[in-house]
Amino acid sequence: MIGNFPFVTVIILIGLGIYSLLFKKNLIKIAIGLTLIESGVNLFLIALGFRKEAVAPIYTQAPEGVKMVLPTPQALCLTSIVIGVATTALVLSIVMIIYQRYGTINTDEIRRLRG
Amino acid sequence: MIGGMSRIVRTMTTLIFGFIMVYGFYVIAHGHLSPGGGFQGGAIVASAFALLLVTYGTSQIQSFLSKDLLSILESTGLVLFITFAFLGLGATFFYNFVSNSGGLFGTPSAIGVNPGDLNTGGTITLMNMAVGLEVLAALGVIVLTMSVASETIHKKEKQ
Amino acid sequence: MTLLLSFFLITAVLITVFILMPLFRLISGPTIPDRVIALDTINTYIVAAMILYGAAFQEIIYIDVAIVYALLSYVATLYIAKYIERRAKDK
Amino acid sequence: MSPLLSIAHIVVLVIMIVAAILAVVLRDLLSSVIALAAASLLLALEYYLLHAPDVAIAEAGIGAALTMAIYIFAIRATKK
Amino acid sequence: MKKPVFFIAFIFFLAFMILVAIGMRPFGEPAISNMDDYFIENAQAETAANNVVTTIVFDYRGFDTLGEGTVLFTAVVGIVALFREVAK
Amino acid sequence: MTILTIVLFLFLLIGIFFNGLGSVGLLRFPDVYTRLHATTKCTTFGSIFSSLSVIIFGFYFWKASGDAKFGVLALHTLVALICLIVTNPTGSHAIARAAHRSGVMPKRAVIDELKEANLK
Amino acid sequence: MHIGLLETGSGYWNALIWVITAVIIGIGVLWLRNKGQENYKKNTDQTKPFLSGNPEVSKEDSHVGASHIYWGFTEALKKYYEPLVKLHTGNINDYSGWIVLMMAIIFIIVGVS
Amino acid sequence: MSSILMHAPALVIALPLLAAFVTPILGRFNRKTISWLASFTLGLTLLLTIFIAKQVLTNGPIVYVFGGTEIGLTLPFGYSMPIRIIFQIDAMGIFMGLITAVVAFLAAIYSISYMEQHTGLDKYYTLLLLLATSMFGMELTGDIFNFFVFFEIASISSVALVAFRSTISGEPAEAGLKYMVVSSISALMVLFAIGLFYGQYDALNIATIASVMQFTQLDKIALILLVTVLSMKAGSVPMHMWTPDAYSEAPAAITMVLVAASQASLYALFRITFSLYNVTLNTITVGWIIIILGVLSMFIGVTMAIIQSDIKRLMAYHAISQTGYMLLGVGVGLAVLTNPAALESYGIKAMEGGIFHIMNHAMYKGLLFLTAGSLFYRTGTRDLNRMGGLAHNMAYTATFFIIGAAAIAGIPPFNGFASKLIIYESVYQFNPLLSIIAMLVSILTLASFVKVFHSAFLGPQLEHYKSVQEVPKSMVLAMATLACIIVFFGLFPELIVKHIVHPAVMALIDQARYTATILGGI
Amino acid sequence: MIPFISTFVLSFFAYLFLTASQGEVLKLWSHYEIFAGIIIALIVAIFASQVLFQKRSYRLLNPYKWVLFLCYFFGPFLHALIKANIDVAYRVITGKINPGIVKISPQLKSDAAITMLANSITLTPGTLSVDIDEDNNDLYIHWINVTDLKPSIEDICGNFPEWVRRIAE
Repeated sequence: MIGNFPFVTVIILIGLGIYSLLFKKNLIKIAIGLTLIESGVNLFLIALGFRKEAVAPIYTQAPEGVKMVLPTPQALCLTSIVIGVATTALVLSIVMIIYQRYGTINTDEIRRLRG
Repeated sequence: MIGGMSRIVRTMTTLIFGFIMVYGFYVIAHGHLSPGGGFQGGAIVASAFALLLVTYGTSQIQSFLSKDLLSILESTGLVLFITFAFLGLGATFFYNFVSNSGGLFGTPSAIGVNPGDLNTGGTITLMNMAVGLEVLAALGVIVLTMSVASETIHKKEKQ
Repeated sequence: MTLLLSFFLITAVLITVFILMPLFRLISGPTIPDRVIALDTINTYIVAAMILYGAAFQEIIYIDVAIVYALLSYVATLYIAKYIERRAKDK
Repeated sequence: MSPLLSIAHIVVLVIMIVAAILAVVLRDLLSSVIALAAASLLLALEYYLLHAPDVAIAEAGIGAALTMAIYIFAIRATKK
Repeated sequence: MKKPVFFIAFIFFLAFMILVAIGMRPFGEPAISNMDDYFIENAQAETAANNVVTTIVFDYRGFDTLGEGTVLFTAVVGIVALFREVAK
Repeated sequence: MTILTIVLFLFLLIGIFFNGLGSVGLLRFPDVYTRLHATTKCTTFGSIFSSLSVIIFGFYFWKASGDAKFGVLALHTLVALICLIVTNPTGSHAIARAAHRSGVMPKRAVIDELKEANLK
Repeated sequence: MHIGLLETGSGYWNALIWVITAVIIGIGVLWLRNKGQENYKKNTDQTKPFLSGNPEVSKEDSHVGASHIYWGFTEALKKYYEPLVKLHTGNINDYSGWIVLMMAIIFIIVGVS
Repeated sequence: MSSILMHAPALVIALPLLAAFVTPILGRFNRKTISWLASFTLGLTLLLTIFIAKQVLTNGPIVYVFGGTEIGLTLPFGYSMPIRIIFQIDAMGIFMGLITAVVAFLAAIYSISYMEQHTGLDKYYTLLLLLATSMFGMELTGDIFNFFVFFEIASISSVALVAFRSTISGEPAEAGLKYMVVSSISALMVLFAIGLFYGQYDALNIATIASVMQFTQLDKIALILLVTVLSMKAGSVPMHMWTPDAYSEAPAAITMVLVAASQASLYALFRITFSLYNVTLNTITVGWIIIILGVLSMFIGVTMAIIQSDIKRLMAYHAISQTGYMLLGVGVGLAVLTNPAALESYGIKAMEGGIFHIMNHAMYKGLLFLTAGSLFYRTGTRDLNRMGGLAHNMAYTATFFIIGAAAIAGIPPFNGFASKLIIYESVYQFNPLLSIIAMLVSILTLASFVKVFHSAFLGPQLEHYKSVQEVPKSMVLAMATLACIIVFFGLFPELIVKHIVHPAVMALIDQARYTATILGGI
Repeated sequence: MIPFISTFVLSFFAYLFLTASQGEVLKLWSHYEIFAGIIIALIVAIFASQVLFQKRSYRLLNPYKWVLFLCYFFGPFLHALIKANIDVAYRVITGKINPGIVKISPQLKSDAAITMLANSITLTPGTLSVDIDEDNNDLYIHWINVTDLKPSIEDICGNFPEWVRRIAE
């Protein structure tokens, strides 16, 4: 019934993020685009690890005799989430600095470095 | 975020702040048993700091939390973490030398579904704590620094 | 017991479907406070749904996630509220 | 996987997509950040439904509170 | 002038990403799971911890976690360095 | 067993009803404050009942089977519920205050004393 | 002589021999130079440059600035340079746009083949 | 072999990391010691790298398992795949590691004087150490997710370093933002590709994935994503626009390390195409894509460089142009990979040229950036229009500049000539046109450096630069070391090619050996 | 010292509440759990004691008041909550509203009391606390069905202030 819908969602999220990066002129929108791509990729990893009729790979008080979902993508995703927040924080800090120096966060006006 | 919020919010924050911290440390300590671990617990405690920041404002927060302390804690956490990794050098870097050794954290865990004991997991438990310390301090420093900077830039802009 | 678990599951799925209604408010919301309310409502639903899913899956440890949610959504709400308040003050 | 759970998956994913679209298209930055937070919340619920509670806690703690906070700091600093 | 070009490129990009969603194995049915089955079966005996995810994060792939902590540390150092004059 | 089933069923029904009602109110009411009325009260109330059913379920089976995991289920649900009850009204208050200060006035209001009051 | 002998696919290259040759040629050049006239008188007009009778430009003025070097080259290739410089907009959207564009192009190439 | 040195692969990562973690604490008490600590740690790392290189080049690849019960154990009993993170160091990896170690060490030495006046020095050195560590990680690792983590550390730390001078003006922050956005996209695409591999083969180890690679549709997409983003990070046209921004705004010592960092991405590109896919991919198509990217980079890079007036921006465009040579050389090798006769007659030579050029480029471009930094240190400007006559005051810098410029332009006794000659001759057999373009680019390179030399060093002594002096000793030391390396490589290229470059090329080409190192047997 | 110890004890109990499952101590906790609880409570006490007791008021530490609070919660409060929801249900379905913002002066002094009252008001029929006057603790309340332009306290929140005063003052 559900088919590959989670993977389609992943693609839509990544596409939205890329769209935001390509066509939005506000730097904070660009940061939002990065966050969306990152969410999409994380969801992709977790969706890869899902197994039907299975529970989380934690033995503490789990139901007996059930399969478990694949644990590796969850570990990877944890790493990726923390990396994502670090990236977002750094991007937004630089945006703040740029606003302080340039007085704008429009990408069309932030191009002193060109040519 | 210079000023604070209303009195109701402030009172509620004082009540809930301690509980969030307890919960964060609970998540850190039970990382090897229940969902969670160093990162998640650290993030929760850092959220508690963020809560304090938003209700009391940057000026008052200085009396509760200092950025210097947090940045020292951050380095300490990472140094501890890498030290646990170094201690495994008898075999290899990152070797879990404590687990199944019978020491404080070396009790073997029961196989299969079980309620779990706190004193299992070997270096996993220790590393959870180290990483938790690092993450809570790191995210706390991020939030504090960015709030102060945001306020400063905003004020300069208004002048 | 399986009957009870299926009750929990049905309730949880229904509450999940209810999230569609705040979503409309999130889309249309004329003012920002409306959107914040929608976010808050989504939060409450998610916490309720998480508790019920946890019970339905027979996984006790899943409830921890709901607690984290209930606690931390408050922080997000406060940040938005404070920002709205201060933005009005600056004008 | 029971059909009920499939419905839950689909609903959560669809809402998440709509919230993400809102985050991109809304003009007001604060609204778009709110939509982003909603998308993040639903993402965590989806992790939960995919039996990844570890990741759900991390996403809740980081996505709901801290990302929100730093976005608001940035918006506040860069407001015209 | 460049915008339409990029838009067409973006459409193409989406098109081939959609191929991923179509070409991926069915959702919820991993074809091969050797590595993860090893983790699920042996994690408790080898490291004495109940949470397999934590076991992977801190033991089997502990080095990644060191890198992850380092990323956070790097970001913090970077942010503090960026705001070193502003925040005073 | 049957009584338990009926009680839980009723509780869940109440939970669903009020949770749904909150959303309907959110859609139907005309302004921010009335919407807050609907969402805060109804969703909190609905969540209390749906969680209460889980708590009763947990305690009952703890008693019946002696398995500690049901007790843990009940206790943790209780904690989540308390958090929800404590934070929801405060959050609503914060939103309402922010909305009023940002100039969103109640629609069709017969009286607005806050507008005249000069608070810091 | 194996030291310094580099095989380059279809030939050989030896830097040492090159250096030795260069040194020998240099010595030869020096020798030639030393054979020249040495009876210039210092501080007279004999040592001054002769610019078709025009007065000598002062040293500060004779320095050509960086943007004037290869002026003719850039002027001649103006048609090449103008669009090229225009492409370097310095806009972040374009930066990411180029990446996506290249992904699309490479996808088409790899997909077709 | 003493026991602690058996852990050298781990120590290469762990020691600089430990130093980086300690630096913020130490920086509170004593501001002077941190620069020495960083230099010392990086020097130690250099020694360790040389030790590992000796091991690898004499005894074959080293495998280090993190967290295993013993170092060499790779496969758990009854399973045919490695489950832990593995460092797999072969000749190619350690070749890049040597470059990184030398460059990072010299950057630390150079920074001692160069950064003295700046605030936030402890952060600077922490970030430098982290950047060096992450490059080592990218080059030595045998695990693809581990590669992603180090890739991300490299991005974040280099962004923070590029934006380090943003307290003075806004441009560094702008450059940092652009760099950050593109590197975040690339990192996320790498992660997506990792997901694609993981979803199909349930493995994260490069050798394991390579041994089961089937080149399905998804692998093709992963290949596209990886090739695009990694060549972008290496700075190839037309995705090169971040390069001049970031290189020109970073502090000079950091620019040198950034060059090495983008070469680490280049290495990853080669590793992906050769070790991961190898002959399963359509080598001719992908080879030609890389060749075309290389030719475009060479040509557009150098033509854009000629018209620049900012000295570091000019050099940054040259960095793009020189990256083109490497892509060209290795791309030719990839294009003829399935044709043993051609591979034997000129393919391997072309790759040797390309890979030897990586090392040469790191050295002479590092030297050139350091001289540019010295000029900036004394004159306070990067604008060539305002410079002039500096050879009168800065004789050492001028000499080193001549050496670097001659090397980059391919003037005979220096190292650039040796690698370029190999590329010309072997590529000529593949396609004469490419070789001719490469020679033309070399001529244009010489032309643009004549311009720099003329406008910065020649001419009369300008009035406002009368009091300019030679740069401090540590900066001279760093530059002199690089100049000596360049001259040595130029005089004895065959030593390097035979003992370091050729094994590296063979390690790249021979995929079976790479997988056999992990999985045992062939 | 009192703040530290009381925060420690409170955190310790919170931790015990979270970790109760099975073990040696009272069949609910294991020894290690208790040990970890003590350490965690110490850490939390260091951080949170200044926050929790910054006003130096220790009235709420009285167990009698807690019992009173539970009585209040399950007595009048729950009753009002149910009434409130039926009221809201009625208004949602019919759409009959007559809103306005009114002011009441409950004359409460302590922070805890006013907080409790405000939250109770928010969850009880037809009322929502919008703002608070920081000087004299006057509450501004959004009333969904205004029947009286100058309402007394009983109109808004019944006998809640009495209860709250008994519990928290």
